[in-house]
Amino acid sequence: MSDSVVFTRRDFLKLAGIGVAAATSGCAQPAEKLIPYLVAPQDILPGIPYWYASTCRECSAGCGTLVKTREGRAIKIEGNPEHPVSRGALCARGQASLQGFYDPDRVVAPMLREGGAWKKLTWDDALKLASEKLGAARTSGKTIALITDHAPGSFEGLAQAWTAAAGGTHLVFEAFHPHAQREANRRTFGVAALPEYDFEQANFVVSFGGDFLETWGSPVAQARGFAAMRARPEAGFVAVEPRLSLTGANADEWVAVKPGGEMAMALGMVHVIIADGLASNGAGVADIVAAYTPEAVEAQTDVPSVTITRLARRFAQASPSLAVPGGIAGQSEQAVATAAAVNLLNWVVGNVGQTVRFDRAMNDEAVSPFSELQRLAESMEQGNVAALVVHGANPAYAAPGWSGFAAAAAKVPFKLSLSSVMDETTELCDLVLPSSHALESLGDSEAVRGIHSIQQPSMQRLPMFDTRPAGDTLIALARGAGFGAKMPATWEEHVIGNWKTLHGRAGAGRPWDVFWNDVRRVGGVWDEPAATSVSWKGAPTFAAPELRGGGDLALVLMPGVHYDGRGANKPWLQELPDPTSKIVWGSWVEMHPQTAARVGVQDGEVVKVETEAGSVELPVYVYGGIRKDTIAIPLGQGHTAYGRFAKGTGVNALALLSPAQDAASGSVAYLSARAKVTKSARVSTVAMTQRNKQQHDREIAQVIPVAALLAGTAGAGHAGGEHAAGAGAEGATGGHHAAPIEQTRLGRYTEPQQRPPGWTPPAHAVTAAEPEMHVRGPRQNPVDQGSYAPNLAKHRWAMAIDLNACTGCAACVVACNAENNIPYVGPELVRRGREMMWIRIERYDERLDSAKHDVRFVPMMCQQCGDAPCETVCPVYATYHNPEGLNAQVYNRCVGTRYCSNNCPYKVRSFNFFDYSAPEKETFAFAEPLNWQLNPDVTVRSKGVMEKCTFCIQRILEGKGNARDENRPLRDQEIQTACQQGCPSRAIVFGDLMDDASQVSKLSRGSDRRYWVLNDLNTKPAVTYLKRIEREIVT
Amino acid sequence: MIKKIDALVGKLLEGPKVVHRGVLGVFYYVDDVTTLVTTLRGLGHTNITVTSPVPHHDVEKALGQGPSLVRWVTFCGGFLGATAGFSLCFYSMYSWPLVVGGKELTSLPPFVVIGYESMILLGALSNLIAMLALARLPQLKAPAPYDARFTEDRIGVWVPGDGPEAERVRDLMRGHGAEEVTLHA
Amino acid sequence: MTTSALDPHAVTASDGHDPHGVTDPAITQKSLNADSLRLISKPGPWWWGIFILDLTILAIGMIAERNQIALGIGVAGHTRPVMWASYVTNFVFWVGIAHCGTLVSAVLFLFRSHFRRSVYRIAEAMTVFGVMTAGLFPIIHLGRPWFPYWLFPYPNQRQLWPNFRSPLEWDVFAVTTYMTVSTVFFLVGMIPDAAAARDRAKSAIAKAWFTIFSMGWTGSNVQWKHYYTAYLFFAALATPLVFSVHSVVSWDFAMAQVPGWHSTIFAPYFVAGAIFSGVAMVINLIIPIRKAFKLEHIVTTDHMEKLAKLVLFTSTIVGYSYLTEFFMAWYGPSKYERDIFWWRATGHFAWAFWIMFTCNVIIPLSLWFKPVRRNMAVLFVLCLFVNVGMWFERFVIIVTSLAHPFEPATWDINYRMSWTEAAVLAGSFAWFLMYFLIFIRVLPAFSIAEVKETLIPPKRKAAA
Amino acid sequence: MRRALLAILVLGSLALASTAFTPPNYAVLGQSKGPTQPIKFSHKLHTNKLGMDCLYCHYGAIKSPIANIPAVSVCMGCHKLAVTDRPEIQKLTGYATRGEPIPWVEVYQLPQHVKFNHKRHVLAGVQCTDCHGPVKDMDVMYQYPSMKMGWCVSCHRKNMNDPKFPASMDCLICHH
Repeated sequence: MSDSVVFTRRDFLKLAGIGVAAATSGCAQPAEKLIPYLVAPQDILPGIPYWYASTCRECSAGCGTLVKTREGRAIKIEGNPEHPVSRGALCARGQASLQGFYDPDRVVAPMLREGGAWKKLTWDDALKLASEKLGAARTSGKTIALITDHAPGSFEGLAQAWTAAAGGTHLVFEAFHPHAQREANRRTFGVAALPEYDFEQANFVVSFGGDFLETWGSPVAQARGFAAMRARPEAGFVAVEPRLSLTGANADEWVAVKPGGEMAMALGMVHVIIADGLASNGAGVADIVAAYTPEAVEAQTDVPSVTITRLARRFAQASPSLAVPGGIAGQSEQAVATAAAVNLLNWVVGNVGQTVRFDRAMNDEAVSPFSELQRLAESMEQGNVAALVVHGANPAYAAPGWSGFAAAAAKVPFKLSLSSVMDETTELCDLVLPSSHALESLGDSEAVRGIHSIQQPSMQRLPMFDTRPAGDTLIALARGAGFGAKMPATWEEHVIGNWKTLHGRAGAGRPWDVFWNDVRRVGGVWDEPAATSVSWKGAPTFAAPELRGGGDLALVLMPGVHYDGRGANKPWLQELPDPTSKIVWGSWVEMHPQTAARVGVQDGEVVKVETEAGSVELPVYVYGGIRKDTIAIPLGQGHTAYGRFAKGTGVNALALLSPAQDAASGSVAYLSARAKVTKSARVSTVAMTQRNKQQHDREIAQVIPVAALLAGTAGAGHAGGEHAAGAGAEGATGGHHAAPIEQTRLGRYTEPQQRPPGWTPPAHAVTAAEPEMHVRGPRQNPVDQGSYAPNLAKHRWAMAIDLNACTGCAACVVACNAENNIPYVGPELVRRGREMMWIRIERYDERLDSAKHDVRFVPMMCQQCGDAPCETVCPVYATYHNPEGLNAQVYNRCVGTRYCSNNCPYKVRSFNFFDYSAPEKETFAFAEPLNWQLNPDVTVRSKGVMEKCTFCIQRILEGKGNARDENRPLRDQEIQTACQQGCPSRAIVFGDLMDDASQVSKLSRGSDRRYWVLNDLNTKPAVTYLKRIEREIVT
Repeated sequence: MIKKIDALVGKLLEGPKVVHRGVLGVFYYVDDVTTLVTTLRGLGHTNITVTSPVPHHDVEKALGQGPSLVRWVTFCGGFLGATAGFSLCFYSMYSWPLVVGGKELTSLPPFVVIGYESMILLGALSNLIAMLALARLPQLKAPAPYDARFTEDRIGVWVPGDGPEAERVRDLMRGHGAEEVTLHA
Repeated sequence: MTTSALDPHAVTASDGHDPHGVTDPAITQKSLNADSLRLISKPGPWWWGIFILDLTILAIGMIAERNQIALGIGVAGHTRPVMWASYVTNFVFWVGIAHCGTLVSAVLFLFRSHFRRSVYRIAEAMTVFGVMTAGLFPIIHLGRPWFPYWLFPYPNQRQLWPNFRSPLEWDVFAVTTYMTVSTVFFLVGMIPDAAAARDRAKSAIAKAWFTIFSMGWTGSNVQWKHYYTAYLFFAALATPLVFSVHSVVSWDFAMAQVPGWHSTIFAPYFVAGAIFSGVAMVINLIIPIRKAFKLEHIVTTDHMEKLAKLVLFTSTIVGYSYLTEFFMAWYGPSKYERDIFWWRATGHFAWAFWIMFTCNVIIPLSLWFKPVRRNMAVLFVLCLFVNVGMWFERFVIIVTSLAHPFEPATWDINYRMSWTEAAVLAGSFAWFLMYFLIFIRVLPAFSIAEVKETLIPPKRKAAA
Repeated sequence: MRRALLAILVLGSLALASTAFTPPNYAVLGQSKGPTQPIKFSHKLHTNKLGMDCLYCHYGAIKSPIANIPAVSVCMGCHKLAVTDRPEIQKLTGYATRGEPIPWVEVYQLPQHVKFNHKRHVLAGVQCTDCHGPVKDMDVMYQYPSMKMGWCVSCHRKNMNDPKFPASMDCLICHH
């Protein structure tokens, strides 16, 4: 194995010394001691992981995190189980923020632009220069503008104070902030806030384009609530959107509404509810929706009137229900009206106050609508801005080109960036004073009102980047420029001052020291929510949005894992397959098969997409889950700067937007253009991890109809999978009857193999359609330990994955990447089928027709088979079965015959085709300082060896060791694999099958929904899947 | 240069002179040799060496050769090989038991392949060794006078001995159609 | 020695003459020596030209391989489902080629098919060089080719042993045994002929060279006795070996549960395929040699026709196996199996499948016609097709089966051969041919002693 | 006969040679040399003469997988007062005042693919000297065991059936 990648010895000594040295000699920079989660500071030792409570800064949701450090390096970010937003889980973007911290393309030191090139400066010189310029700007009679990202908490307070003192303006730029909903809430309920949506309580959810499992709102909390709701068999979910998103793929029914028709659809539902007398709050709103009869709505939206009626009735009956307003993809020029229509729908059935609650509203007052950025751009254009300071935000990329921001910025005499990366906006600037990353500096966050969350520096500042916290830089600038009189002395003092204020309010009698330690240990303080009740104030004018341009296809721009572009320089996210297309490292355009046929392109071929504003060329992904009159392009790619991974990868679809915005809220209308598509001559370079999305009756992903589940046909006496028994197989299964359901169901149930009466399966018939009894008799208890002595092991590790809870979000994939040192390989190698990820989310598009879609997700990792085909064939025992039931892989013994991968039915083994761990090689995947993230408990694999999921053996060993130290048996759920830990919807359960009381035992043995993938191969997998519950939305 | 090396190699191949005592007859016809050998054996000569380009059964019969010992060695080698192959498998299982694919630790069917191949390998090697040892190969110096024609189309018969006995043999050979008879004394 | 069932000379006419052997009365024992040893002479410009071209190709292959070792096996075209491709194809191909030699020398020896005598040395040389080429590929295809010795059972400080249940471990045993036994067999068979060459050597260096190979052979009755017994046992050991080795190679696939591999027909199917390709290769090698060195009277057209019949025979076995596989896929219960065979004939790699089918089944059907069998030019081209077809057979079995596994999510990530693989494949042919070119110039490429046996032994009675 | 004798001689000397080339599992005291350290710290002096416990400085060995190298502050705990006049101690004071970690040279190096856990071994009753050898007699620290896999395995094998702390023979224990 390669040793060079991990650390040089000197680095190790430096880091190993940190914990102790920092505590004793005082030479380390932060005067604050590091307070690990649940550990007293004097115990800091190399070799032991310490956890620091912090807050995620990747979107506005403000999830509480725990940062795992080893030898002074942050090596993993997980959700903080005590934090009310994340409750222990974290999404893919949050987990990948670590790579933002260890981004090799961060700015190394203050930089000054001289001519066309950047020149390094010392901090003193740079601060002096910037102060002079700001001082001059302040006295010039013109304004100073400060643009920051949304950092609710102390930083926003400091920024406001700074601009007030400087006499400038402070603009908080968040490209994807849902201003329209905020504005709609103000108009309809009189509260300018974004409420908390309680999915868990809802019995029926209709989402009007809201991608609440991906980017919209607070995805982790919403996914958790959604999974809890979906655990109830009767709770339904309908997605109303022109293009089937990941969120929509999880719905029971997809209503392929015409782009922009969500508003009409919502109003049509209100109409039906009132007309049917099902409204609980119907007073005074009937006339608003009078025109929206189901028939009229059908004409506007292409949604059959019966569907509207059916959904409306169900929505009213299934109280409390929940209607979710739209995300970025549906944000049209009538965004406020659309959101207001959804509000009305929630209001009339009485959901407001129940599933829509304003007591835990988002703390987003400071966020400026896009119109303000435009105003600033105008002001800059007119020469009224003497200096521009940017921190965290990247408007030059994330704002549509028509805002004119970039061009206007050229007219500002002095532009200063406090960004830590060379993004598009920073490239426009004259001077960069790089800020420290959230993981290396103190801060706090109150993303949700009343949830005060601390952001601790979990490690020392990275030595290769000479950075300072943005707060300190702002204070130093203010002092230097002569307006710092009212500023706090240091950033730290400012933050602690704020917390002292909070201590007065929420200290609960604890002395300050105790309170402060508690805060840092737990991650913050959470106020009790104050009950807020709202009432209907009135509706805006409802008008259908228009699309511009001469094309024949509506253009949908959808946000993805790169969010507003900030994720694009993180290889984990670049190489994370898109949940829909499974494309990595690039952009694509989704197109209905018929549209593609009309344009004359096939999957993967390149097209030119043209609008009034511009054109882009990108490969086609032929996707049945989109309307024929619509195309969709993901956002967040196509950077012209930012770093080696982002630059030049994909296209920036914002270039396709012509000036259009929602006048009521001042938001960008992302859904506003029509496009024309023509075939391009360019050769495609699309890299996709899963090309075939059909199961071909292989029953990889299975569903169970809710009726079958409720009828309890899956009797306790029978092993799982018996629904599959064809009607004719009854004789052999001992009079087991499941036939009535099978005739009408999808997948395994709708297409039973037709067998003549009296047919009994031959003994050698081993297709998945046969009940497992025929394969090997009643399933043996997987506790058996193979050929090892019966008492050799005390555990039998296993996993249960609930496909009913799994949303396909891929947070587990990033968690696994981080935990297990999995390298990225880049687009060229993905194209050649060499991706290294240990988990893949398989997506099967069983059916993509509107209303009857059936998309199934299966997280596929090593199944740790009891009778593993891979083991037998290894000539050197590099893979074998350990007594605890793990399918072991010994990397240093592997010679690389790759036979195991050939023989693995699940194809979950990845092979190191190149040297990803040798710094001198082109394929090196851990460019300094990305290698700082490597988990020292996991071997970094070298060229030519096979690797795969080990159920996080390092965590198992650690857990067993801890139990042994405390001289007690292992507790269930004490050991969690990385994927389980990160899963927002808690779909993955890991545990010990020899512990009968463990969750995994109960699920793998007792669940009516259990099945094993490719069970007919008799591999005896340790991973039990639970079938997704398949529901039908009926009134 | 090459010539010098050639000469040197030639000298090396030549080796020291060995003195043989006996009679060498060169024959063309096989039946001549057969009758000669029969006659010689009748006269009590048992140490007859017949050198020929191809083996001749008639001559072999006349010489009264029994079956070769090689087969026993080969059998022992093969038996040993099979035993060794199986033992290796069992020993490795015993020394560090590792379960693969849910199979029994001592899974016989796969070990058959190992035992079988080992049997053939050791059988073939012992066969080779036995053949070389019994045929006294490799040898640098022939135990009897040798003529290059013996690999072409002539048959040589060598009868060791000296004195009058040798002369009698020489005459006998001449009488049996020898093309050429040399007396080495 | 009494005539027994083991007597290799049992099938001879009453006059001791082998009716299937060389019948040309102009051939004498003396002329045979001269004709056979004519090959061992100073090579001419043709030989040098071919040899240098060969070395150039070999050098390209070695550079490609060096590059692969330095950068990683990723320079070959493998993908996640298709973890084995051209290298394992080459391995099986060369092992197959290697099988023919032992078949001709051992199996036909036991069957008293004495037409083998004129061609068996070439076939055996092909075996040895073929297995030397084949033996490279398991190492070339490793992810870490610097650790191949871990597959060998030797006592080490780590106290680790290889996994004797792995078909790859069986390969180690089978292929090394095969390499050893076939090499020994080859060298032992050469002893009397090397002695003949030694006795005709013009220089002392040449004499020393042949002395090494002849081991001081004189041809005494004692030597012949042990030699022939040992030879018989070599043949008796090599015959089951040759079947076991290719069976073991086939089990590399058949023991896996990959659809398209997991089949009981594989062992006989592979053995037949190996003989098929091996005999075709022998024909391809002998036709130019007998032409270039004017040996048509020793390796007669009759001999060639018999080889051609062997090609036809094995072609029908192979064709039958193809059809059986499809039949079983259709008839059997496994939908995976059905899918893969349908995909094999119609999917992404259908072109490879149809090349295979045409070359191995359809084209050899023309061998039913005697004129085709006896026309050397036609036979040569036909055997080239067979070799191409047999390479593609292994390619089809390996690559198509892997490209269409159980897990549909991994489908359509298809293998594409890279330049490195092409260079290594070409290099393997050059490697094989290099040994062969040298061999025919330095060692007796045609058996002298055994062919001599087929001549009527000179008897005074007959002469009179 | 002569040939047989010769063969026996050759084989015998080969066998002898092979034992000569097989590395022993343990170094021989006095024959091994440790690396030159930035400060001439003597384990012999501290453990033998002063009778200090290993865990006093390497307190991580019982709490953590890594037996820590003591921080400068730990050294300075005594050497603020003790023998401050020696040149080697002054070197130490220099590091302490500059706030620099001492660049000790690693003596025991494990490859990256082996994960050794000190805590588990110490808690199972394995003595420091069992692996690190007679540290009490080492002026300069050197690598005592061969640190090859066979060395680890033979001890694990011996303690496989220990009633209280059975040593695992599972590959995954060290290789993951």
